[in-house]
Amino acid sequence: MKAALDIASVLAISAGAFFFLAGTVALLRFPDTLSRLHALTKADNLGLGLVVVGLLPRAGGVSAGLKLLCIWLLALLAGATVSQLIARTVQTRDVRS
Amino acid sequence: MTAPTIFGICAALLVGIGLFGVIISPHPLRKLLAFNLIGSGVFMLLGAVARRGAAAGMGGDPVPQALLITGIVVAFSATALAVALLLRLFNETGSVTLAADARAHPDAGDT
Amino acid sequence: MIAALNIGVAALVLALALFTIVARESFAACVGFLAYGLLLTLVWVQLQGLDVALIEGAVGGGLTGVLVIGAAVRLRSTQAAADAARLGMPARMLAVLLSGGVAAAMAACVLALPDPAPTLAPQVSASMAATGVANPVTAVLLAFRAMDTLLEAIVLVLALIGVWSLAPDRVWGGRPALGYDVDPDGILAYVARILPPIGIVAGIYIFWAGADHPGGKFQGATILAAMWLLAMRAGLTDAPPVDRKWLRLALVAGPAAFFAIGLAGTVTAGAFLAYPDGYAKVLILAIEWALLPSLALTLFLLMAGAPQRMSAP
Amino acid sequence: MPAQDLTTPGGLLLVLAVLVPFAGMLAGLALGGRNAQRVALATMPAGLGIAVAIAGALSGAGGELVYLLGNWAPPLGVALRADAASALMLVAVAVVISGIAVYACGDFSTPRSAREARAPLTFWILLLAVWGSLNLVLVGGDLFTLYVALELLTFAAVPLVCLDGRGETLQSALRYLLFALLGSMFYLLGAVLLYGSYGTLDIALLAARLRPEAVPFAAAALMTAGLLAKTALFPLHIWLPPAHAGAPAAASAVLSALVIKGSWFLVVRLWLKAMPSLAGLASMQVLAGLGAAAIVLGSIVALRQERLKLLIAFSTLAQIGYLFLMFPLAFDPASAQLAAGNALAGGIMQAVSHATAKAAMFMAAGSIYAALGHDRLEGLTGIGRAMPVSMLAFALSGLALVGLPPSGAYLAKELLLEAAAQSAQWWWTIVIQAGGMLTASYVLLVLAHAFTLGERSTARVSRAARIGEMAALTLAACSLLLGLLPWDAWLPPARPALSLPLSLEALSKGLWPLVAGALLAIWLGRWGHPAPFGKAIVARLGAARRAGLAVGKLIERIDCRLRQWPAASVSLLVVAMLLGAAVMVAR
Repeated sequence: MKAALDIASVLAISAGAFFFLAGTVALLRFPDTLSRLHALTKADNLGLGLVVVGLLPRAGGVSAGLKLLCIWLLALLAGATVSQLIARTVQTRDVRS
Repeated sequence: MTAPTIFGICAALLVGIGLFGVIISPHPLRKLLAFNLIGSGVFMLLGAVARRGAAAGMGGDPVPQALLITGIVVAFSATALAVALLLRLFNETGSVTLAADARAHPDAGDT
Repeated sequence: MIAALNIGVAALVLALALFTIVARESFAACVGFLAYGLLLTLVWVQLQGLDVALIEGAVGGGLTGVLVIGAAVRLRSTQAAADAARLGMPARMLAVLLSGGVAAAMAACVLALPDPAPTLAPQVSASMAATGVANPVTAVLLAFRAMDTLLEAIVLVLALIGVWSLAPDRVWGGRPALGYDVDPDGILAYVARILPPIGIVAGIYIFWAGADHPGGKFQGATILAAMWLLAMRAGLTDAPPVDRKWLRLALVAGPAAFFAIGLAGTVTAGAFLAYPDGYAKVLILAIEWALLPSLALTLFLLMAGAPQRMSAP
Repeated sequence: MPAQDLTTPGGLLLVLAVLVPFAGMLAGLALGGRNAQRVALATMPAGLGIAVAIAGALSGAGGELVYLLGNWAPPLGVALRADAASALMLVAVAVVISGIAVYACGDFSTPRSAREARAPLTFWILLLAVWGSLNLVLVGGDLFTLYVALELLTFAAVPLVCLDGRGETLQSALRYLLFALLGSMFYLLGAVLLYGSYGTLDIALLAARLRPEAVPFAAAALMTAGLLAKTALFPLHIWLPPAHAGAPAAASAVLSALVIKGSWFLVVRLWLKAMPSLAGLASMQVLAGLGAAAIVLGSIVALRQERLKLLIAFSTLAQIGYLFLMFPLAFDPASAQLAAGNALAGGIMQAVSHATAKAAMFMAAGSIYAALGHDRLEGLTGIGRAMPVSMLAFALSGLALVGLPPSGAYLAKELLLEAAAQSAQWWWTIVIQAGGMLTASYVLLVLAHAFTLGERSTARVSRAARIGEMAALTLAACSLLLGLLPWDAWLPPARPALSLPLSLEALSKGLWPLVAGALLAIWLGRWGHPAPFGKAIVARLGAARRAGLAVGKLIERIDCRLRQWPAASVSLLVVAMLLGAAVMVAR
């Protein structure tokens, strides 16, 4: 049981790390702001989610687990807001120029 | 290598990088950033000192950790004051250069 | 393994620091600095300073980062003049040489620090029972070195007076600048409605946990200030005019309570900032509760800046 | 653990000395409007009383007042400590602050039309903050608490520079802030290294634990360099002249007379109390060498100024140099340590007399500026007759700085000369004497302009300004009469009994710098068009005069160069390394 949980943890965290890596590569390689944003938010949200899922079995308590989930939700909220704001800024700048 | 040594040396390099920035950055805002880098280098050294002092079941010496909290808040206050000064200078003169100073015309007025 | 991880973190920190210095644009440098500040919290965790990690993330990275980014945006037009004033190669080499020398001397000092290291941890641990709190850092901040904390509260108020003194005379008694034009139905306004309740709970939790676990009034106050700042930037609330009576009283209430409890100690416990036996924890908590709103308000106003406009009638 | 680690009777006074100004600052902010001024003025007598009480408690005994905050003994807790030197400085600060407060009532009263105005409100609050932080610097016993005190002092001083909100003063304030912050980081870095080595920040404990090793050497060099940047010792004076000359007169007086003394006093504290055993002759010679350079450069550039306030600011630069001459003279070769003796007494005396005299000078200059609408030296003709009180204040404080008996500077000079003779360092004798001459030269330059008879001056003095003029005169008289006070109770007993300062011999000793100074002023000074005394002499000097001007111009150029940011920040690193090398070499 414990071994299975450990393996699940490792798999989830590794998958999360892979999404982060993919997102970062996209950030560096994609040509313009909007597509970078597109790649980054998806990869990061999913990546962080997987890392949190992987960490949950090791959280050592319900309250710690809930805190981890809260962190994920807050990061999601912040990420969504910021990408909205950036996208809107890009849009208005393009309209103006 | 232990963590305090690694981050102690990292702190020394940060101070060096910050000093370099303070000397060469022409823009006062960049000087302010460089000052903050020096500050975080100094704080990191204090953090390494704290970690070295781990004893009595504590992960680090709590006295330097408390000093760090005070130090970081003081550095923030300094930054806030400097930014306010910078923005007022900009609003007043439209530029933020520190170079043109009240130089007393060494060549004028000799008799 | 852990050493390799630490070296990796240190290398990243150094790389970001270097980027902050050499980046061409001030705005990019400020963004780099913000990331640098967040990365530092990892360093503090590795150095077993969770209280410090919290304050670094909140104040050193967060508030400072926001402050400098805001300044960089407004100072964009000064970039060209600064680019023109770059130093020549010989001067740069000299700067590298000298700052490298200082860094090398400092690194040598790090390696020469005595082993075993001197520490006050055993003394803190022995004296902590008298304070009633379980977080050693809080015990240092509010009992053994309470003077520093009192002075720190004064530093913040003084910095705020300094910032206010930079207002143009005609807007004295007015409000700080709003900052941006915001869409009242936009995403920022939306977030500014749903985030503050969560943030206030989180801030007070971190403050409340500080007596026994990592956390404390500065960390909590920073989160509260950030929530207010968010609401203001989203156009939901406004910063108060600086001449309001309640504002002035709220600013000095925390430090004044600290003064009063400290002075009471001269009578009841025989020394300034001493606590009578058995009452230490209660008084420490009283000081923290008194400081929290004042600190949050001061931090918020420091971020908001000098008065820039007269209040709408 | 040293025996003195107990709160001494009267220790609470030290707490009050720090708390009362800060409490006033908070009250002033809370009450707002006109009340800030009222609170500040009400705080003055209280603070003065506390300072006098501390001096009283320390008279004769030669002991120390100690207060353990919260009853926690160092190294865990924080102690406040004061000795006779701190006590004298506390009283001097209280007197000067009170004098400035009286003067500032003219410039910084809230106008009747407004409930609250920015400049008055912030001035009074900042004045109290400067006072509280200076007192903390003077009595702090812990290196980190002192760091916070230094930052408080900086945060209070910087806004004073730009209270008028003009672009150039804002720029000076920004330079001051950035350079001072750099200095505090050096100081803090040194303190961190000391904690890492010895596990304490308490000055007395450090003195007992310090060993001559590499880390404390580096720490000493870094801390000293940082403090020198905050004191604006040559070549780290990038921020001083524009900041001190551009600020409102009352603020200039605070900055020039008091604020720089805070970090200077900390250098003294550091070397004499925390690490006397680290001091070698070499590092002390470096400190005094920078001081000597400051005297020469500051005085000569002062002679070439066209504006009175800039002249006074450069004079401060020179006088800061004078304050550092005490270090090698305090070195006792027998014990290879710094020892408190005549040199320390002379240094403190010089600081006290400069504080009073310089405050008076800036206040007088401020009155003149207010009456004339400018402070160009050329335009001062006849001001001596139009504003006799202010010019008398300027003259008295100038003569006091020159060292005319019975001034404090005279006493200081005698003590330093005595120390130089005892330690057989004849070269400092020359510098000390030359310093007096150079001071005389720029003071006489101003007096010559002011007392030249010419067209009637247009100066108009309001009634409110008369009180300010009297405040300046009082401080100037204080400085001139300092030598008459009974110093034996505080200054170390190693001092030989001073000759009665009013004897004929003493007077003649005081007069010859004036003569030499007059010659220097004629040779190096830049005389404006309504030629004051002796245009004929100036004309006849011919080639020598041209050479003098060339020397002056060269030194002014060097000064301009050094006050550029890159040069100044590089100088800071060089000074730190130089000090570090000098400390190492001595061991």
